[in-house]
Amino acid sequence: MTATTFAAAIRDALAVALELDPAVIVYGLGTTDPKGVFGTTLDLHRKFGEQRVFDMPTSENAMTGIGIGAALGGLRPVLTHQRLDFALLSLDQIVNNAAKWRFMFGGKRGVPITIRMIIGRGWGQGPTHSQSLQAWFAHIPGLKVVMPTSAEDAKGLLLASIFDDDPVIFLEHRWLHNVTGDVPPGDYRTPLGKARLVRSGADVTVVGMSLMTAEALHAVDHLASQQITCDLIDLRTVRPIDWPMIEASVRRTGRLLALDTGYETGGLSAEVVAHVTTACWKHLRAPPRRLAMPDVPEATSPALTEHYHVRAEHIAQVIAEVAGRPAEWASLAKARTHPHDVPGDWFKGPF
Amino acid sequence: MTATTFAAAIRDALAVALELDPAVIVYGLGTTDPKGVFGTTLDLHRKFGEQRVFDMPTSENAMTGIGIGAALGGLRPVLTHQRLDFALLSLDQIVNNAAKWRFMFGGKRGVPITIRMIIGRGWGQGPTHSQSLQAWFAHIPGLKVVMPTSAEDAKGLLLASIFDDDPVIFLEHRWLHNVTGDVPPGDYRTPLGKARLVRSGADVTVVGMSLMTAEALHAVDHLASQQITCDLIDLRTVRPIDWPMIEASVRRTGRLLALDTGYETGGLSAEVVAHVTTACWKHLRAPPRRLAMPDVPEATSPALTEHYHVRAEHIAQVIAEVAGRPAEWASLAKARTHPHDVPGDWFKGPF
Amino acid sequence: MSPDLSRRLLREMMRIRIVEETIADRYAEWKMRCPVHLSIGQEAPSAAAGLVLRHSDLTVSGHRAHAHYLAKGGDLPAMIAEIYGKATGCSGGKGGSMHLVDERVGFMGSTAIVGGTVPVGVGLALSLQLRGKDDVVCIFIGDAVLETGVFYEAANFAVLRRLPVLFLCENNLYSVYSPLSVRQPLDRPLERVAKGIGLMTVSGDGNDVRACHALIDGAVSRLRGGAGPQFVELSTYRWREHCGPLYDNDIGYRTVEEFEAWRQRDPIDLFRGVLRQEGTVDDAWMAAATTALREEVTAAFAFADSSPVPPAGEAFAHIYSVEP
Amino acid sequence: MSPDLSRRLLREMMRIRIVEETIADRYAEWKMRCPVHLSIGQEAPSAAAGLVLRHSDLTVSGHRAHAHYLAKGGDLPAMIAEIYGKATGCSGGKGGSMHLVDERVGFMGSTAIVGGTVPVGVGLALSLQLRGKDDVVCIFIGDAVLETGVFYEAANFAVLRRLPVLFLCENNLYSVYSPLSVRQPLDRPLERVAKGIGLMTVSGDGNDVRACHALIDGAVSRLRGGAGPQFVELSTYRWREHCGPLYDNDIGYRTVEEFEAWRQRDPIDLFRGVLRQEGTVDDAWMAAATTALREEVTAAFAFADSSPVPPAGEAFAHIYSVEP
Ligand SMILES: Cc1ncc(C[n+]2csc(CCOP(=O)(O)OP(=O)(O)O)c2C)c(N)n1
Ligand SMILES: Cc1ncc(C[n+]2csc(CCOP(=O)(O)OP(=O)(O)O)c2C)c(N)n1
Ligand SMILES: [Mg+2]
Ligand SMILES: [Mg+2]
Repeated sequence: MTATTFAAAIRDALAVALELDPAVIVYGLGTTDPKGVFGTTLDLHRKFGEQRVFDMPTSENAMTGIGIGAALGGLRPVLTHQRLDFALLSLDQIVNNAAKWRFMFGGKRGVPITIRMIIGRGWGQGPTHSQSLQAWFAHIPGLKVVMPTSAEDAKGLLLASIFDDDPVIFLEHRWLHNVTGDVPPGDYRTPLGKARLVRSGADVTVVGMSLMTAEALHAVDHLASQQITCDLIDLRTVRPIDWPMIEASVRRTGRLLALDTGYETGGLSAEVVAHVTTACWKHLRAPPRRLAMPDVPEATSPALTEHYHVRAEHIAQVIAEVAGRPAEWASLAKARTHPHDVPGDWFKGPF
Repeated sequence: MTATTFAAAIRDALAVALELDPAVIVYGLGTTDPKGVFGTTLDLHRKFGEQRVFDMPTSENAMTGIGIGAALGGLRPVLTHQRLDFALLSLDQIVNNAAKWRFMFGGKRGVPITIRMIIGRGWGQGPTHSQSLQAWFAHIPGLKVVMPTSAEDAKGLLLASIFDDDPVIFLEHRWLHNVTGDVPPGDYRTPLGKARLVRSGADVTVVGMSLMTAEALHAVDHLASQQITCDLIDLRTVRPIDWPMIEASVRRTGRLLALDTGYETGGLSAEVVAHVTTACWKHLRAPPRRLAMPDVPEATSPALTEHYHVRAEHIAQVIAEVAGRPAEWASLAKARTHPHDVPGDWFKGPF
Repeated sequence: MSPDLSRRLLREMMRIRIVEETIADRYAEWKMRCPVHLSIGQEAPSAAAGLVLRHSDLTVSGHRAHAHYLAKGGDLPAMIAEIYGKATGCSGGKGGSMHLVDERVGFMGSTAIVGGTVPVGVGLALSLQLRGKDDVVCIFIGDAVLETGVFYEAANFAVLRRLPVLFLCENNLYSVYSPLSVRQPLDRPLERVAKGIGLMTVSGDGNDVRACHALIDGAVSRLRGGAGPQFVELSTYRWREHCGPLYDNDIGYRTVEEFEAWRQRDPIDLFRGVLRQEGTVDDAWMAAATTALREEVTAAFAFADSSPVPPAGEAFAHIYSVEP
Repeated sequence: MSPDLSRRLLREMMRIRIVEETIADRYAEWKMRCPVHLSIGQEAPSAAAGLVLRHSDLTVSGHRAHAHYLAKGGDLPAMIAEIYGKATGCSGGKGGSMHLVDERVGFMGSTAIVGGTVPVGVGLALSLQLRGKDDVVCIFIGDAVLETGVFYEAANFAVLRRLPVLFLCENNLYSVYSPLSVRQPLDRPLERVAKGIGLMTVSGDGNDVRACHALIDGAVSRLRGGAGPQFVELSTYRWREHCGPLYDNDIGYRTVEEFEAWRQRDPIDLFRGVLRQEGTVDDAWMAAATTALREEVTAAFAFADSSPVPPAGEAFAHIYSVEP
């Protein structure tokens, strides 16, 4: 075990995969450049060669199809987009080819491609560099969608994704790249489809993913000291969703808060609320709630993002409402020392 | 009033718009060809000229951006895709430009484009010609999403969409093109965002759109004769959704069934259930249910679509379950005379 | 060209023609309940490509793929069964006419989104290159594919990496009912655009199967020699409607004269004439070949017709590698 | 070229340089909290285009748009305020450096998805053509845009319809830290690809502002004469890091020698030298111009810095024409 950052854990997973299996290739804009996609691919081409680790033209659509073709040819491609937003150009290939190939050819062959997409936020990322559209991918049969929160999961889930025989959309939140954790060395895999119980408690089931789990953790721990205790479930994969864990929790707590880093309307939190309502009707003791991004794009000006994102204090407030108990949450906001538009003091722009 | 088909009503709306406003242009693959997009654009170029009504290259992405630019230049473009599936190539333009332009430039100018997409089904349309991805569009701030059911609404909503100052995704179900109804002549508009109460009843609120409303109507009428009565709400626009009408209905009935022509997981029916659960908690007397496409693509073989789609009999069955009352529904299936993979005897392939 | 190769070319075209005409004839039985895009009239490029390519070479295609599939060695009964939506279909009934596959002969898949398999083919070529194989990938495209952005993106990458890809373009002048004139500037030949993006290009008469063979053979030889991606444009013509079994010269998007001019240049008639004159085939050979092919096709349809439909549960299978 | 035009070209380049350098200098105050892509070193194409185009001509651009915006006549204080995220910004603080707009001078918008405004510009040209105007659209693109499919799709349509579009390509050899060699075949000049798709093309030295002006002026004249869409490729070089205020020649994606060679060919120095020699400008003119520009820029920053931030509610406004 070594304490590493989330970004280093990603790089570690890629290196392990490249080492383990000559079929693995890693590519995407900037993969071999001196920044190495926020450090996540840094210098991998030096070790594994420019044939297997390479940069690409700004051709997101074709390069996705090329990855699909390479996968059909026996490779295990890992494609990275520095922002999810750029991948909108490649949805035809993702949905009409990668997701459906196995089905439409009667199970003859699947497409074991992993597509990393980084979700931006803050520091003026603005409307075209900050979208969190996991709901889109999670709506598509044939895709798996992964959203790790911890450095450990970043590695374990990425290795599981790469060696999974289905196409996986792997969403990394830029604000998590610098979180640290103990990450097991070597070929460490975390199964897809299993959520993680981050905290256990009695009053409310809180379901989150990615950065929302990280924010929720502050809220849940803060409320625990006020005798409101929660099950905090980190989804890890948003397709498939680990319903058994969520249902078991709600059957105990009778209360649900579903979080999402994406837009509220038609988002994943709607799926969680809808599923749980139908499946756990008898056990619900209060209306389930969701807390997600407002239904507007992220603006660029820091003045306009200050009251835009969901943070620990908002989560604490809604948990208390769901629990039907008074609580203090304002101090959570005050405890933050760095400006609201950066993930921490380590971040100094420009992107 | 004249009894016309849905397809003719669309053509009528386009002709009225072209007549009313020289800024309107109508284009898309096949717009000027002898089939005229299932008759919906037939011969419009002869009357309004090939400058305003035109065919295009197979360049869905650019042609969407070109429509956006034309809209910024003062035109009101109507772009048609013969299948929604082809529009997946243009999502970058739809989401990153059309939907966000007004927001990201501080309200300076919106993009009054209307994008018609036809949803295919049956007769071996198969996995790449049958997708019903309204949930994707409805998830995006800045877009409006329209799904008419009747010929009258097809005209009224299309005219409202064309003259709306925001980008509108207008989804036509291929199986509705031949339904007929009385359609008012001239400049007839139906406001966006207002649902339609198709039937009123006491036991269950049934929310549908497009072909699902048409199927539900059979189910609702069938059950009415068995003393189970429903509010049947036709959403008409799935973004924005007419929550006041739905909430008022559920407050009366206490029971909800949300239908969807799209995949269940992460679909619109999840949004309807989630919203209603939170908003009408006190009034709900039974767990809300959804009935949507299964989470798999549509296969090509008719043998594989026979038990795939949601039809009147399935809806009737679930309504009865939600109402907690016994009912007969099997006769609904038996009453159908044409094969399951065509909308009616008028349809003989090939597409 | 050897007599043997000549006869195989003719036979392959005849085979495609008979298969497609049988589909057309029997479509009105309404047992083939899916869109079909026939290649009648434009059999030469497929036949030629099929005889140039090896089984270990890979191929992808689009909506109009029957001829490509057959020429590459695809399983005829499995294709007909697929169009019939049967369990014995090459895609298990899931894909239909527009989604064919036969990996055993390198036919890696055809799909229905125009341009959609172009990058897939390039990716297959990347996998061949990385694995050090000297096989090539043939990507069948129509004239409309040169309007899709993905073609340029994929071709650029193929050129950049000198991938073993042949873009084989059947220019039949139409996309559905849209003539080239509403889609591409008429004074800009397709070949010139392909050359612009950096492909080595040739073009020729797509109804002259020997010319097709020579052009494709040259391109594939250059590919195996490492010359980088190739583009071959072959001019040809679809006889029937874009989608479906009928003729549609009456509806007005093209003239009867144009159609008749092309039908005069039937690739099969033309080549049969040449081979007769050369003495490579005679009436007896023709009769025997026709009979054998008809028998094969009849058997394939009988197989398809009598095959079982897939069990209903198959509709929900094959979404993931491990069903949840 | 008239002395007046020469001086205006020089002045426009100096103005862009001073604005961009001031942004760079003041970025470390952390008040401009958004990505910025500076055009220092590549001012000539913008300055030239700005003086060829009329206010009623339309322009769109991408992520590196400050110079385009300024040259087209965009409002300097509003641009700086936008980068500061202020209510007085040209996009009300919503867009930041990557999303600029000033419709009064025909700057219709710049956005941050590479290639994203290319079809938008073509669509604007379609609207001009349909309305019978003789204005033109200038679409600023970088070298990477020739890798995007949407460029080819949009250019094909522009050629098909003979739309009044100028594709103005600043080839600065890099996309972020990626040299052309990993993105495009080096033996295939950008201009050749553009010609392949059917554009009329010229190319030249993007650090020689007079050459830029002549090439752009020629292309725009041809456009107004109805010759159909034009492509102008200008070779130039970005001095600072791809995104942000610093130099980054130390990190290894390009050599210091390459950078120095280009800096020797500073477009402003070069042209100032020429004009001095011609006697078109002298020290006094230079000093006066520099002072005036610095004052203008200082005022713009003061305006931006002292402007109010947008009210919090603005974050949720402008989604629809009528707020729900
Ligand atoms: C992206 C996309 N747009 C539109 C269509 C509808 N469509 C089906 S076949 C076809 C014609 C393609 O023409 P071409 O490539 O020349 O092939 P041909 O049919 O002539 O063989 C079109 C436009 C589609 N399948 N995919
Ligand atoms: C579709 C898309 N892919 C990737 C990016 C990331 N990106 C931002 S700027 C840029 C470089 C573009 O290079 P070029 O067009 O040459 O312009 P330059 O930065 O050199 O001015 C890239 C790849 C993006 N913004 N959009
Ligand atoms: Mg064609
Ligand atoms: Mg560049």
